[in-house]
Amino acid sequence: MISSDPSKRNSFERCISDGDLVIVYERHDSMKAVQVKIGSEFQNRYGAFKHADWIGKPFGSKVFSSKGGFVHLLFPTPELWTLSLNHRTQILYLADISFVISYLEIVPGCVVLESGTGSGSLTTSLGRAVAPSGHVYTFDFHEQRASLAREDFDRNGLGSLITVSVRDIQGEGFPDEFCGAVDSIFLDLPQPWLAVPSAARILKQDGILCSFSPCIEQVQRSCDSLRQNLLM
Amino acid sequence: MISSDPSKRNSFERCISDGDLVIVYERHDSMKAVQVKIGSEFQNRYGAFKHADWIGKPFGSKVFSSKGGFVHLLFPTPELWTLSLNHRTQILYLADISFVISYLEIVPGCVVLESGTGSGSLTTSLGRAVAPSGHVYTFDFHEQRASLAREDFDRNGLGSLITVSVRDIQGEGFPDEFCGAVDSIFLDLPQPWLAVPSAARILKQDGILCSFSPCIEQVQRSCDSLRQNLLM
Amino acid sequence: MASEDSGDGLREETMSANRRHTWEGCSVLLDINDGDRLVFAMLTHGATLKIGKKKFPLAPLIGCPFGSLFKVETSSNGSHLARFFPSSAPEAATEQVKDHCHASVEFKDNRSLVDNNTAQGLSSEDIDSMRREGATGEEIVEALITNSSTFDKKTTFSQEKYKVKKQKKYAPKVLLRRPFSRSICEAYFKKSPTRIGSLRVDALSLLLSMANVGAYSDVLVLDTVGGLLTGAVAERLGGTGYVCCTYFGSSNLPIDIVRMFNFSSDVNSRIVQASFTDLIGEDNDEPSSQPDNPKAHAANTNTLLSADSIIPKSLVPVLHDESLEEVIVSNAKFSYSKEIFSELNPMQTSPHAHSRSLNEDGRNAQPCSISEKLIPPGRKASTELIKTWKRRGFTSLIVAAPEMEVDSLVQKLLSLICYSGPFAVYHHCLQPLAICMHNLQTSKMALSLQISEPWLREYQVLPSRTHPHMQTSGFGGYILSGIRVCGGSGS
Amino acid sequence: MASEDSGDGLREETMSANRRHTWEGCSVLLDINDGDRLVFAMLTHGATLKIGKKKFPLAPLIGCPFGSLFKVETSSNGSHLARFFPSSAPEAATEQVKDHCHASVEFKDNRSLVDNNTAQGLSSEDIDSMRREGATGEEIVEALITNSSTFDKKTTFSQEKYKVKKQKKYAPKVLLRRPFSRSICEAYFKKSPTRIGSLRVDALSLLLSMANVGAYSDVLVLDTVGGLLTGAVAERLGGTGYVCCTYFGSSNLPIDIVRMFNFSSDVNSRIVQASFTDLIGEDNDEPSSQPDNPKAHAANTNTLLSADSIIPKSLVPVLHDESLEEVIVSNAKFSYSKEIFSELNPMQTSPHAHSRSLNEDGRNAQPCSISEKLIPPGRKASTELIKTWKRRGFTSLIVAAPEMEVDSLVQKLLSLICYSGPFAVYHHCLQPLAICMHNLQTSKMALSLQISEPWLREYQVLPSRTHPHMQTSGFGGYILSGIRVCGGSGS
Repeated sequence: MISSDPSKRNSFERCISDGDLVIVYERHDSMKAVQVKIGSEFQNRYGAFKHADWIGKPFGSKVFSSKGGFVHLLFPTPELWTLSLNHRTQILYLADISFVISYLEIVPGCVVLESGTGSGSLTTSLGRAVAPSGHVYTFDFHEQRASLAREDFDRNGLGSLITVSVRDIQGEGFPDEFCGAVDSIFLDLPQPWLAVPSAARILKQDGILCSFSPCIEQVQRSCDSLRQNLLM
Repeated sequence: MISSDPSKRNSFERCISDGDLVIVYERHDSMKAVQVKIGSEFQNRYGAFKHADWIGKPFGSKVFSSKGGFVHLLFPTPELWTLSLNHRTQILYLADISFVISYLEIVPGCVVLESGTGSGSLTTSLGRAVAPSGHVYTFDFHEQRASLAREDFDRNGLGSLITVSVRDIQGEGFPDEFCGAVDSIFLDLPQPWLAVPSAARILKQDGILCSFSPCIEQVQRSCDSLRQNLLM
Repeated sequence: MASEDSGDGLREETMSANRRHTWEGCSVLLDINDGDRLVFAMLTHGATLKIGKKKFPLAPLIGCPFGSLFKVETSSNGSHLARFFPSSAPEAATEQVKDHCHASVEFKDNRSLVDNNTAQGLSSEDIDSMRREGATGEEIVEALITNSSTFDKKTTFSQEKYKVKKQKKYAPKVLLRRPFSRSICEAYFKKSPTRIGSLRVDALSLLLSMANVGAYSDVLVLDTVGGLLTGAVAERLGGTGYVCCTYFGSSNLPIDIVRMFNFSSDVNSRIVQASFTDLIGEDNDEPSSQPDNPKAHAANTNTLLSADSIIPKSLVPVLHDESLEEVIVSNAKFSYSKEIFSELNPMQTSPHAHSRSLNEDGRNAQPCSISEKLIPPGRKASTELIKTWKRRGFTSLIVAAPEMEVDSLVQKLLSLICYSGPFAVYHHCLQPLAICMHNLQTSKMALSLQISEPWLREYQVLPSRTHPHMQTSGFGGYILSGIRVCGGSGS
Repeated sequence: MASEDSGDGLREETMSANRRHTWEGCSVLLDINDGDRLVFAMLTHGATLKIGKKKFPLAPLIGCPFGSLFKVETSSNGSHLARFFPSSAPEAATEQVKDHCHASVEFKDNRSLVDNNTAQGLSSEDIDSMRREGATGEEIVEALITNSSTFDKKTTFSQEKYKVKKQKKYAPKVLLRRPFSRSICEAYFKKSPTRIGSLRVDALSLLLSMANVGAYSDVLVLDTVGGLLTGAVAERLGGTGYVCCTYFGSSNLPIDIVRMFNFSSDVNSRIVQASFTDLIGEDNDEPSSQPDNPKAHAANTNTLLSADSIIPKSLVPVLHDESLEEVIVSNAKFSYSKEIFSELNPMQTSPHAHSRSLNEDGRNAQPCSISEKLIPPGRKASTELIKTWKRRGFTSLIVAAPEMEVDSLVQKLLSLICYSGPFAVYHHCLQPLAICMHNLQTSKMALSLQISEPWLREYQVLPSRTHPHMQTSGFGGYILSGIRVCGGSGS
């Protein structure tokens, strides 16, 4: 998704090649992330599409199935990736994701922590924001979810920017090795206030914490905890 | 403001006469309620206006001062009355007032209780809604405020529809004599939950309670209390 | 049959306009599973309500107080709706509230939950057989919880969610609501917003306040929102004053929704219709000779219905609302038809046609006490009334015609409003209101001009689970309000 | 002077783009009394900040970490700003929170308060004499409370309100904030929204996400929001890729706001300007010969400033913002002028004028280490770069030009974006975006087309005093987003 190699980035000159990740766009509410592999076929209600037919075409091309149905092949972005996910947890909406990135004041080079990982939708956007020299460390206590997310980041090319760990941040806090090295922290936990003391300890001076909660009571309690822990 | 006598109601045939309450409209954000009295003068930055000049003119007329300045003379409504008030307490906005009247499902003939009275702005709208055969009983613990409100209702012609009493509803609850006779109750109190048990006792079957609070914590606590007291 | 009781109730109703119990033939709003489904219904003995795949007679709801709750009860005769009284602590979470200050600290979480579909031990066959054996909905929900291998591992929050979901399916609740401008507006807004021009309850409330609607008002309305505005105004008039629905051209506007309000004859008789031409006309004697005769009209209403029907007729057509009506009237003798539906709007036909049907007065001998008495809403305004309004002016004006060119309309209608009379105009778009406002400003017909954008955000307030509703409509339209004054190019 | 430290910091800055301490000449955002007033300032030794009727030098802020708090301290030399560290429980109410679950139950109320103006025993003369005797702001606030006859009778809530009000007046706080796209956007939105086309921070954030802005992107922007969009994109690029500000006609668009960001030369050099004609032109050699030479440009920047100034020049003009700049630069040798301000936009003059000034390279011998190094943002894109973009296309497009005809513009600009490149267009009105969307749909140039309405509601969250902010703007404009695809009439 993100690369410093100009020949890998999307452009008029860049064509789909073997091994590329493409977003197969069926409709605005229906798309799939697919790894191009000569010899493979993509099947949907519009028919069967040979991957081989895709190679050499620019991203953004309309391609046809044996039955004459069509899809568009798009260059992957965090936004399209999120839309193509099978959601393992409730995900943040694009408006929330973009807002969080702005509020966390993330720029390339930042070190960012996140818990939980969830379906990795926000993580992907965090990865884009810290690239090329920063890093995202994301934690989830759910073993299966963490390993699925890890596989996803390897697939979408963000593996080198994101480290997924299994850890109960509410119970254990963030690892001490991050102390004073973290620019921004994002919490999406049922009891975020439990993670606040640890977050306060490891954030850099003027570092930023954002917490996302569906209910006002969680926000109230988190604010209490932030007032007690985060002010200098 | 409200009258069953057609000759008193506003119409093309109705003219301003001695003793009428008029709203002197200077600008959209500046108006005064004035009792017309032959021999009196109204003074403002636009000059001096003789009340005598107003008599015999229809409501909605533009009248001039000795200096050539002008104002409009309007027929009083609860909305204009509210805009003309010197606010003794924070008042509800028109959007909130109209919403409250709808939610309380008030129709002519209803018996409605209110606490506190505040500056009487909502009370005036409640009076309009219950007229001609209903009644509003409003309570405030603040002696001075209650008597100022009482004077106001006498001035704006709603005195016969509204009874103002001094009573600490949070501490004492509503008077027991209202038991089972009340269609709707409106609370604008710092701790509305203290008044809920009494409100639940005196409301008719399927009667309605609305409580207005600026802060979410007050709403949360009121809801807890309503769930415990108001469900059959 | 509770017809005697109903008869008494109706008389009482005429007084207080605020009845507390349902009666036979009464219009009600049914709220199924806390707002999941909203249904307008008429409480007749033949009427049924479909929940899931089953139909339940509505007869048990007759005579009950508004605000009553009903659930499905199973007896030897099959299942039926029965009233129940919730305990005063309806949520398991209530005790929790007392224990914890804030969101409860919990040591259970869902880290050990693995997604698969083997968690429920009870099959749909098991549930069916429980039902056959007469198990209540609550018992089935309990059994589902007991047989769920993952329930104990869920957080309290998730357990609650699971339970509510199953309760809705296996132990549905029906809340009997009083049809009132507020609940009627909310129900339409939720289910069929286009029928009411997306007029949200807060916007409707603002219109009523801004136009100073109260007892003894003579309110002129232009209502293309199906009668919702007309009904809401009539509700505030309480049998005094008048609401006059005007229209341009030859046919009046439908006001079917007025029938949902359960208005008494006193209130209905205060709802009249008049074309704009009639309202401004010099000395136009076109209106029919005796439009203010309630008897004549009530009879007319019945005339167009099949004479052999045994249920009160004048209320029936109300229910023929394509979008909201979900109640099945199983009485085979009665059949809905487009013709009957059009009868809802007696004035949609020409004044002549109307006069003609008036001549049929008395042909219907149907002796139902309720329908006999009830004057329908929306009769044509009498020449007398129109003359009075020409002389005195209307006290205020409300326009809710989002699909019409408001600018020219408002200036025309405003000439019928007395000086110092307030007005309010609802529209979907800001632009036409801004133009209208500008023109009123330059013509000096009005002052205190203002455009408001109604705004509403609802919250769920539950212990530790308070949040704004996700689906609150952000769109509330716009309202232009002002006060007519003397002088100006319009007077 | 912390200039050595600043010099080091700058080098470090070039790396991390995320500096934590201020330096001399640094741009900062000052938040006075919790958002009551927001001021952009440049930290020079001569700069002062006016609070109330007094001016305070800003020198004490140099070298402090962002996020520091300052208050007025009185010493024998008069009063000055001094850093302070709030206790971790800044609100008296915090203890209360521990005692009570919900809103605190209180037995005090204001029933006995009578409105008059005799409640305060302290006269303004008394306060002035306390000040002369060197009392701190807190001491004055305490004295006011002690001498208030009604304070004890007030509710805790009212006491709190009274105290906050007096603190703001007598013991003001200044928070030193890092200028960042978020804080810059918020400050402008609050104080001078028209300068940034009322682009709210949530809308700006959405634009960046929807256009997939990240390292190595080549983003085409049409920015009539003063450079806020350009700066926000450059911030995300972190010295990689390019943001190309395009314009129609002969003069480029002002991007003054970019100067507020404290960008390093690395980041500034990635912000370039190019006319649309140049971007589509066949083989246009018009661009100046060496626009990519940072040295030349830096020198140019200084050339236009008065040579005898002793403060870093290249940053000064930033502060000449009519609406937000409130800092008084007391250095008499330096004078603001319209000429200097226009220098903020070196590209506003024609390419020829620009080339001419380039020839003056080196004339300025000003030895300030910071300004010497700093490349200004917004140089003209080189022929080389333009050729690359013609060949490869831009990776995405963002348009924030609320006062322009977007429909035709977007289709033109989209032809410069590579296939599968995303785009986002901000506008005040729905209508032009709907037309644009329709035309893109029929031309088949784009898919995944969507119009969004950004929505933001802020809350105050304080113990027992949580509520939505009353003055949240309901207006966030609209965003049209989509993805360019192959084929269609535009390619």
